[in-house]
Amino acid sequence: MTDPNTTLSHLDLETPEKPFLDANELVINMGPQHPATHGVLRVILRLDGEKVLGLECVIGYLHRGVEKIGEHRTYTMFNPYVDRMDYVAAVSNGLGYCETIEKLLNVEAPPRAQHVRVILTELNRIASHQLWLGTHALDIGAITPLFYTFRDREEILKIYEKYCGARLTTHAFRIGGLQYETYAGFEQEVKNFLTFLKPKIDEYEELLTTNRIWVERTKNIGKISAQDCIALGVTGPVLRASGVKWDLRKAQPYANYKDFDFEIPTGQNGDTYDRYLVRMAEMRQSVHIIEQAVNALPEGPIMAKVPKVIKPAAGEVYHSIEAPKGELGYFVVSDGSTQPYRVRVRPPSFVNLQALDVMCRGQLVADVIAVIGTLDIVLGEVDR
Amino acid sequence: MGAILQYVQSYLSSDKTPGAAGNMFWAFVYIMLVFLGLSVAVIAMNWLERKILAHMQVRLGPMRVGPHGLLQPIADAIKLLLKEDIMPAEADGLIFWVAPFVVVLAAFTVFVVVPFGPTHAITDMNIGILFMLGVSSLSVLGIVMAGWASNSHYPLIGALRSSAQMVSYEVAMGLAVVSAVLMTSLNATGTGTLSMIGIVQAQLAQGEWFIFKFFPLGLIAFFIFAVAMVAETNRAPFDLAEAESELTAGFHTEYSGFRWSLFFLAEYSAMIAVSSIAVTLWLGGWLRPFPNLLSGSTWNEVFSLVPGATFLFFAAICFYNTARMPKHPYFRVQTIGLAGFGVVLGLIGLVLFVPAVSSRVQDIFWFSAKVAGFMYLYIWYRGTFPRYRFDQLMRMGWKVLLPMGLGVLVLTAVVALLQSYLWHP
Amino acid sequence: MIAKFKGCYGSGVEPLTYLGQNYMIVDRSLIPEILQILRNEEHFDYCVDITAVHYPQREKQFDVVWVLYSFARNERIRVKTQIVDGEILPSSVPIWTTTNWLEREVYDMFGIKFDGHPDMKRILLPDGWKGHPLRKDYGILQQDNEWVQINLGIESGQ
Amino acid sequence: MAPVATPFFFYLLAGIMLIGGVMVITRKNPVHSALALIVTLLAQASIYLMLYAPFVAGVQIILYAGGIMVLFLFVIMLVSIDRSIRERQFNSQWVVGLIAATALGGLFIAVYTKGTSIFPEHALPMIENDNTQKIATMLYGQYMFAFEIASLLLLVAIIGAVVMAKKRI
Repeated sequence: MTDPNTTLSHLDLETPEKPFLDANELVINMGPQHPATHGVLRVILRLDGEKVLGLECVIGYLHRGVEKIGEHRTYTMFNPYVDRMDYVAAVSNGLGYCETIEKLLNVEAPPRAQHVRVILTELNRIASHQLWLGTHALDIGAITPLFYTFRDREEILKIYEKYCGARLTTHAFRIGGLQYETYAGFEQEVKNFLTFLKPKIDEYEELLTTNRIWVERTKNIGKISAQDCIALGVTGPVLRASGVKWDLRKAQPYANYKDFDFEIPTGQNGDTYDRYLVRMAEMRQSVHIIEQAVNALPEGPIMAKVPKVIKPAAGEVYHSIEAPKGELGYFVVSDGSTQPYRVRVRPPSFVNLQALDVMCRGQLVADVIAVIGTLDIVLGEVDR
Repeated sequence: MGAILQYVQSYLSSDKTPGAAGNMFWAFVYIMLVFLGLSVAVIAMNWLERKILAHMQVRLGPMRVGPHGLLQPIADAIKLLLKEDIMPAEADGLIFWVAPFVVVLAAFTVFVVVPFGPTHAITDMNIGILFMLGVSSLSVLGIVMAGWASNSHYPLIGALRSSAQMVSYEVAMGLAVVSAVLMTSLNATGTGTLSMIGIVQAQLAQGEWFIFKFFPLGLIAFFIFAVAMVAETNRAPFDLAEAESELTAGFHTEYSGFRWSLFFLAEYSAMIAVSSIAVTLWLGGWLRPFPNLLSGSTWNEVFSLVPGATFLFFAAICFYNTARMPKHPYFRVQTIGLAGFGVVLGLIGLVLFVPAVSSRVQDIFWFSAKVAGFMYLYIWYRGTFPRYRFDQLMRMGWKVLLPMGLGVLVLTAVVALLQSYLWHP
Repeated sequence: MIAKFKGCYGSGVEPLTYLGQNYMIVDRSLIPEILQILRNEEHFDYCVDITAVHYPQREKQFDVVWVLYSFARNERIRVKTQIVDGEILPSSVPIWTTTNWLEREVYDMFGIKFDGHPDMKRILLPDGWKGHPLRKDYGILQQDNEWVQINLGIESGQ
Repeated sequence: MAPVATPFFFYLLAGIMLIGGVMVITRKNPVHSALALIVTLLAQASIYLMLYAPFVAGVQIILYAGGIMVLFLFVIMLVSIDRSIRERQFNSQWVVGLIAATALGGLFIAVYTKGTSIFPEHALPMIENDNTQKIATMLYGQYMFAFEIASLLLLVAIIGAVVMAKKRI
């Protein structure tokens, strides 16, 4: 894929280009309280006029020590905590954690549970992308899409609420399968939602895709090449928009994604506009996946045979899933007791955020906002 | 006593503006009327913007204060006046204090020459349009002062952006204006005018709004002005100076309470001011639609009914919504309030049907209606467009609008010359 | 690949598999070389994660783990090494740029320093913080009370 | 149109101009100086209005107060203010300044005492209404050549500025 002998010297992160006049260099502190940093991200910008010479992210304002908490809770007790990391894609976090522990226990969830998991996770991907779209457009100055996407996201949250009683931090899955059987009319409601959503996605695209200002604001902004993406460990839609056709759902299928037919949308330029298009296409693909899953929802048990007290054998496992933001990995070390010896979360937002500096060099201040938006970071996950 | 009464009455039958007639009393009355009308318009704009924007964005907007949030602007005003007035410790006190007043002064002074009707202007200046452009450009000073005096990065960048933007778009705007002014010289004497009233009268005399003149030249000039005026007032999609997601609030980040509300007031009255320029120059000012196509006393009668009918229509909307109000004791006050508002609107409408009133208010109505159309456009832009980036904005101003303006100006001059030589030798 | 490593380095590299996941335990002294080879010759061009595990009872207290992925082979591998407390590892920023923040996080949480890292400082915790919270001897309620008192002006963060 | 309280407004505006002018040279903060200059220019524009020269007044406001001064402020604001405050504002050229000021004052007094006979007793009656048109006829008729020369000069200046700025980029 990449030439292994290429050194990445052009990604020299520490020496910014020399400013035109030293006296003109302006240091601006953006955040942690700023309307466009999506939470408590603090960015220190070094500017020459409005041109960005370099920037440094200061993170950790939302650090809660999730990994430390994990070491002091049992496997089951830690499950709700992972929802609090990427709180806009809580279901994906839960899926990743449950699958990792299942792997450690060497069990597999029954097919019906897998299907429901896929449905809920893909719904969550749509919800996450909708939230991203609304806030990203808001950052670029289009205030209306925000309300459209929130209106439609509400329907997803309603399905969650009916299924498990919670809307945001759902704790929808259990280690070994599901706790709850789907409610009566679940399938019909999901189908109704899909027919409701399809024209809505067209509506978002109508608002933005060919809007001249939108195109001018996003085309060739925050460009990043596939090579840089890989060197920086950037995953998810950002990587795909740079032209790398890589999605863990296809590359290393988990749950039962291999049963479904879907495409991996990719871009070519790796700019903000391509990332927008990729995410829009991903929403359509998710709709497609859910359609297949809900039409082929098998009957059967929803819970695998998992002991009441979970005590995996000593050993360690790394498992990752394709969260809406990129590769979400869990590295769990067991010492044979009821509590994990070490839980490591590999957060996609944290690693993707590292690319901000590369993507913003030489752009204008307004583009920094656009790029922060297009990276789709959630500070709860960056800081954990 | 009698002399004073005569002084007051002497103006009533005059066909001049109070300024031109040199009548201090009526000039003062007009100033008060314009000031009050403008304040009411800004308050109404506040409510309308929130409601219209809300409905564009599938939400309801203010609903709690008064029926359908009708009293929301008043609640806002009270809130702003009662808010603590904060001045940053490191700010430059005097300039920080003066800046909002400069902006408001510039925005309001402009209305001295706005012609709401052939006699309904405070005064008619020989250089009316020049005066408007000049004074409205002074508000840049206030913005720059506010940004600098706050002694903070975001306001400074916001101020630099907005002043650069206003200075550059003024050029394109000026060219568009000049091409409209050129059209006023197409008469027997060959002399044009810069007077606002004169420009509208020229359109009346030529029997054509300047937007349709030398089609499509007038239209292009109007388009240039329409774009430049949005940029000039720092509104979406050119609202970089107060780009919320980038610069928190731009030049007025550090302002609060009353001073902040002055900026707000100035922004909206500047919007109304530039819209009035556009209406005056291209859309026939106070002239009713189709004055020469649908002429004759019958049509005059029909059009004189429109102001009253409009208000009755609004009253009908109010009554319809009163009927739709939930029948619950909790909503009783709101229902009564809405009905009362409808009654007030209806009464205004009925008063406007009185011929003596309607003949005097006609001009003002048509002028305001046209300006209101522009106000709606402003809200519509805000609801649909993302924000331009600064360099793109500048590129558009200098590389698109300026050459276009120059071209239109030259072409207008050429066509006008040809016309006067070929068809009227 | 495994055979090749075994042939080159003998007992320094111990390839293992657990639950179908490959990993290898590499001697500390071979780490820079092995990582370089994995990147350049074996096409593991994507460093997924770096983390550490603390075993206070052992003499070599820390396991440091590199999770690597190869796009070309669609394969994941973990490289593991054991180091004693205070030992400095070579930074892999020249190999994978992404490890910049990951190594900073390992330093922040465990106090393991990386030599040659361009900006070795804390990332999630404040710069002046004392202690490394993911070590086993750091209590879950423990805080740098001094830092809290000085910087936040409150007695305790609890 | 009958002028109202003309002497009062004249002295008011003249006073503002003088105070503004003094502030321009005495303020240590360059931004304050620039703002004082703007006040002076605006008062000057008002005096033009009183002289029935509305066009000149309008142009004064648009060009000087609006355009040039904003650019001026721009430059000043980007300069570090602290440094310029610390610098001594009245440098050692006061001797030259004094001589120039004395000479200029002498000239004014000489003109005022000897030249009163040249000026008319009262301001010439002018009609306000066609002032702008008159300026246009003058500029494009009698002084066409001078006007065109001036505009050509400005064009040269603009191109020169662009070329010089372009080199640095």
